[in-house]
Amino acid sequence: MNLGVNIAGVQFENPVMEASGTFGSGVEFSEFVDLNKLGAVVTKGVANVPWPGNPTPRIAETYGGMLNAIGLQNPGVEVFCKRDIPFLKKFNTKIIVNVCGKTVEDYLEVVERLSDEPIDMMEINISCPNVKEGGIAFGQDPKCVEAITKAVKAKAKQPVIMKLSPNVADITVMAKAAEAGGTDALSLINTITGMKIDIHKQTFAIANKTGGMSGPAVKPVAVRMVYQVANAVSVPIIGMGGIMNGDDAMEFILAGATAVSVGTANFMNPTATMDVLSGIENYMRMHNVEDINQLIGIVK
Amino acid sequence: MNLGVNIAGVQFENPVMEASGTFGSGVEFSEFVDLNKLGAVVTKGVANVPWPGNPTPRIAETYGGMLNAIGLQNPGVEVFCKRDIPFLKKFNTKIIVNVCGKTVEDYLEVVERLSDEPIDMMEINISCPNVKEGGIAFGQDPKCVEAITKAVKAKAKQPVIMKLSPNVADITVMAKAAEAGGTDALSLINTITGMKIDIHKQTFAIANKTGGMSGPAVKPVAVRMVYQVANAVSVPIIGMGGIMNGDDAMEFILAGATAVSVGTANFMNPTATMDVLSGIENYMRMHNVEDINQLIGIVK
Amino acid sequence: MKYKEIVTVISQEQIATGIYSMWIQTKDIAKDAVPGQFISIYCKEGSRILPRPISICEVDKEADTLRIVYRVVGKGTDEFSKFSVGETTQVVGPLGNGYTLENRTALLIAGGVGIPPMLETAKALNFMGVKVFTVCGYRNNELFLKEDLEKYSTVIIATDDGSVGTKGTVIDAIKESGVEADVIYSCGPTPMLRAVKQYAIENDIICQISLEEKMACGIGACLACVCKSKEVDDHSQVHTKRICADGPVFYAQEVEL
Amino acid sequence: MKYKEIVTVISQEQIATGIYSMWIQTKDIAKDAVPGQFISIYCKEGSRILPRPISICEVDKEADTLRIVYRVVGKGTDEFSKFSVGETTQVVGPLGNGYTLENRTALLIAGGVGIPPMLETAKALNFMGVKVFTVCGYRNNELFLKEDLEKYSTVIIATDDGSVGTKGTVIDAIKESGVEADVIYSCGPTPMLRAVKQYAIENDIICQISLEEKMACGIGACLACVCKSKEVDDHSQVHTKRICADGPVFYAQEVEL
Ligand SMILES: Cc1cc2nc3c(=O)[nH]c(=O)nc-3n(C[C@H](O)[C@H](O)[C@H](O)COP(=O)(O)OP(=O)(O)OC[C@H]3O[C@@H](n4cnc5c(N)ncnc54)[C@H](O)[C@@H]3O)c2cc1C
Ligand SMILES: Cc1cc2nc3c(=O)[nH]c(=O)nc-3n(C[C@H](O)[C@H](O)[C@H](O)COP(=O)(O)OP(=O)(O)OC[C@H]3O[C@@H](n4cnc5c(N)ncnc54)[C@H](O)[C@@H]3O)c2cc1C
Ligand SMILES: Cc1cc2nc3c(=O)[nH]c(=O)nc-3n(C[C@H](O)[C@H](O)[C@H](O)COP(=O)(O)O)c2cc1C
Ligand SMILES: Cc1cc2nc3c(=O)[nH]c(=O)nc-3n(C[C@H](O)[C@H](O)[C@H](O)COP(=O)(O)O)c2cc1C
Ligand code: FES
Ligand code: FES
Repeated sequence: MNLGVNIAGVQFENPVMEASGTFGSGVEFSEFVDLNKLGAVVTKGVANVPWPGNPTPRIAETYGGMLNAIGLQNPGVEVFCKRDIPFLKKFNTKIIVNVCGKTVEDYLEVVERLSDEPIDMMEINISCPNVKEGGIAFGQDPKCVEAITKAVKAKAKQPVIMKLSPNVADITVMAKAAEAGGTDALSLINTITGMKIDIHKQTFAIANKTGGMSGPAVKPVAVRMVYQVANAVSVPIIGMGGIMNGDDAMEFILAGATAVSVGTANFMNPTATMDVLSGIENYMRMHNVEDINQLIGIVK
Repeated sequence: MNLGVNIAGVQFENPVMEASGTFGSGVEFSEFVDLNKLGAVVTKGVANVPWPGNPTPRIAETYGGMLNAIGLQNPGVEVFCKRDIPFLKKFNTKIIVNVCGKTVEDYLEVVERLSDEPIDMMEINISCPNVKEGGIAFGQDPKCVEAITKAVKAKAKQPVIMKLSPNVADITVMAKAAEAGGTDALSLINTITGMKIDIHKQTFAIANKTGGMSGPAVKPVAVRMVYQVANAVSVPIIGMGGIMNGDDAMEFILAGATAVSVGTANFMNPTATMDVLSGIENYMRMHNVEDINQLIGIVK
Repeated sequence: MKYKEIVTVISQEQIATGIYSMWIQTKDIAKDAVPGQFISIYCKEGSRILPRPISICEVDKEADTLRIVYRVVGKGTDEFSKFSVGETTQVVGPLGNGYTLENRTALLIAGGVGIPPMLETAKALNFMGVKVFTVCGYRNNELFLKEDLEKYSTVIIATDDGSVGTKGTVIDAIKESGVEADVIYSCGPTPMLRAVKQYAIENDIICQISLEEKMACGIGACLACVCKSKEVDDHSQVHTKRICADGPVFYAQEVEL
Repeated sequence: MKYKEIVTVISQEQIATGIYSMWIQTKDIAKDAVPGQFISIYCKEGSRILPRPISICEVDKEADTLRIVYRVVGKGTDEFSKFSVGETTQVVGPLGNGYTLENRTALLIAGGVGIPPMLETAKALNFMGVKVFTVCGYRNNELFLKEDLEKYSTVIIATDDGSVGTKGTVIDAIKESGVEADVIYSCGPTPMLRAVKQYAIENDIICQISLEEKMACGIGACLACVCKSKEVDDHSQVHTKRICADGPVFYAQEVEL
């Protein structure tokens, strides 16, 4: 059975990754999951300098999902390169570094710093709804998406994945803009902006007021966007949003995703990534499919 | 305890309505709910002529929610006026007629036909994601929103509610456009476009491919949008999206909704509207609030 | 009259591979139920928000209890199969129209989990003094409900694997047995219903069939569960009927399959 | 070492209004647990996706069982309170650092559901031969866990309503009783912890406090549960520490409350 997939020349043992920000840099989850068995580890967003993140409470549970406004707390790219990359290099998995910033210059600084590091791909987060200055502002304007993609591509030595925001009227517009900017792949979806009110305290459940919604509740929106994008551009897609098991992952793959990421489900079950992987294998066995690539995007 | 609220001069006994399309014109649910106890009955969308709707399957369950692509099947405004309005007039509740169309002319034809009928308000659905030609196309472009609002306001004898789509990058832009067009009130949210794939049949779970997502899963998105709109415009808001009980309703009211609609929850529990009403009363008792109007929009 | 009730499970039994029989205690639902109607059963697990429509298999009006027989096909029916005696859950019913029982020789034709509603139908027809034949299509030799049906009718069997009765479809079994009757009452998968409709037309027999579609409200309000009707329907003014409210039972010529 | 296990409920008892005590059978979690650590308990109801962090109240290493004592405050803890003996659910643990037990007179200060972790702490200190005082703040005369604590420590009581012991806060009770010790181990609501920290500074006593915050991963990966730390933290390079991984127990002077 072949589970291997290729994205922009990078060959992954299998299509199962975890979603940025839900898995740290893998250290903590390595007590539960053999990182060698993951297609890739996608790191928490890294900026040019350390970011303190948002005040607490940073998360809230919602019906079938959650809100988060971590605010991209991270130790900065320097510490990241010295501490997290060497840790990840010990495993036989691909390394995708998620990059965040407040200005185009911020992003480029990180991209340059990473360019000679032994990482496999960079995922550019232009879709974080939880920081005021950066992230999502870029991701909601096609001109910005194209410009930042071009700028990143000009500096990056590794293939680039642009990560798209679902908080748009038409996701294909953003996907096409990223493709026009030269991106090698796309990942979607990031979180959907939501709010929860603590009715008894009469205040917001999250200090940041709004947070990004993720988890099984958002899956139908994510599958729809992956399907729309797969039918609008020709670059490969990493699909995510509410994937808990192999069946969920198969929805994304059949809709057109070449690989899938598991995010919030890691909080519901620390071995969720492994359940997704074995679930995909079961599906292939049940449907007598030898090669996962035969299933990508076949539902039209 | 005062539960009465006023929207554009129409005085409602209480702020609890049901959401268009989930309650027919009330006949079927009247076996479970005393319609006299509802603030208003909001009817299923009505067009100028009968619409056949979409092929089946028209719905699919999702995690904590559902997708629907009914496609606005309706018997047309003529039959509606002769059959459904007289039925509703028997009850001591307000009547809000939801209007749909494929072109501006379609909408206006319905609005004119309704103008001398004994109904209290009209809710203009410019946000249905499930019909190709109409609905959502209007709701995603602020110029269209303003223009159609103006056109409807010019013909309508009853106060007008514009119903907004959540499938936009910035809901306040649409809300402001409707306000500029002269709308008397806003209702939000309509459904969020989603997709479900039947992985074993390798096809779409809904014949229409995409459907509108509703139910408890979408509540955080709805609360966020109600909050944003309440802080951007000055017309009253009817809030909806995933309301199942009084606590859910209170989130919307505290965020800025003057009234709330209960949609998908009617399928989970045919007396959901009554649970919402008594839940709001309990909340007011617990927090020693005499007048519901004191709670509207107090979380800032 | 329809009721929303919190019902109590009074027995739960696996009667074939993946097929369960459950008796529930109702307050009024059983009292009002007629053969061919169904109930909406709600999951307790909150991630599943829609009711599951399940046919009424048998009723005990005096005890106000009713029986459902269901196949585990997904997460909802799996949840139901784990309900233990004494557990409670929300049910709405009785729903739909049910069969119009006629005082003439009856031919009940059912396949798979279309068989359960035939039991109460056979019972009621038998009570009316009507001669009843029941043709059941099973996958294999797990003949659930056969003995119950034999109390009220002559049972003819077809199996997919030929292990019992006629190897083939219910129509094959009807032909092989040469059974004849005046009114057909049928329930089962759509391909079977199509064949039954065809058979009824060819033999000019009145034919009532029970349809299935995904449902949300179960009471006719949401227009999720429509089927194509031949005539413009009164309620909708278009060529559709609501299976939950106008059906689930239709005369075969009324609807397109 | 942390484990993900499907654990079995072996007893469930209401020990005060809204407060439950549950013993669970683990495979390895109890074996590895130390006082002050916690476990993540998962709801079975699918609409609630995040684990609930609950302190380890008592451990029986030989039987590999552990006890939790929790207050029903929302839907998750309500679900737990309805688990019956023999029921299973997912648990991850043991999590967090736990208290650093010192060989000097100990003053345990706890309020409300901060009291449960004190039991295993008192037990362990007592086993080490340390003199232990426990000051407990209750709402009223429902003194849950008091008798258990008395096995290992001298218990001093404060109640909000004055029905037992000192009327007022735990600090009032400490002052009234004149109790003195070398190391404080504390757990409870933030206002109480602030007062305890203040008291420790004034009296120059080493003070370990256990903090609370909303958690998602429970293992240090998601950065949901941070608190403000005085020094730039090694892991984050900013002034925050992860309560689930770097805590929940901190020396009072390390963190801002
Ligand atoms: C009027 C009527 C009577 C029925 N009577 C019986 C019966 O007596 N015994 C029996 O075993 N089955 C019966 N069914 C089918 C039964 O409703 C489905 O098997 C059941 O809903 C599946 O639920 P699930 O959660 O296990 O499956 P899932 O596939 O997980 O369900 C997902 C969603 O699809 C719906 N769904 C799935 N299959 C069907 C179906 N075939 N028809 C309608 N909705 C479906 C579910 O209700 C749910 O909303 C009947 C259906 C109808 C419409
Ligand atoms: C390290 C630690 C140890 C704890 N030990 C105990 C204990 O021994 N006994 C006890 O009764 N309680 C304890 N708590 C508090 C307990 O976690 C909450 O009461 C519980 O999570 C509430 O869940 P719920 O679903 O009933 O409430 P809801 O309000 O419905 O929960 C909604 C969400 O908020 C979270 N949440 C709510 N309150 C808290 C809180 N105080 N702290 C952290 N998350 C919260 C829930 O985990 C859930 O994700 C502890 C908390 C922490 C952080
Ligand atoms: C706690 C948390 C932190 C996240 N941090 C990041 C991040 O740093 N960078 C990023 O691109 N996405 C981040 N995300 C978004 C996820 O990577 C993912 O796109 C989203 O959660 C949808 O997937 P899921 O439903 O499986 O979680 C975060 C999500 C969560 C829940
Ligand atoms: C089955 C179904 C049919 C609907 N039909 C209409 C409609 O005709 N007109 C309309 O404006 N909204 C329609 N809606 C949207 C609802 O009125 C409501 O805006 C949405 O479902 C969110 O609320 P909820 O989560 O409480 O259902 C429909 C929703 C559902 C689920
Ligand atoms: S399920 Fe709503 S009309 Fe039939
Ligand atoms: S809960 Fe994830 S870091 Fe603490």
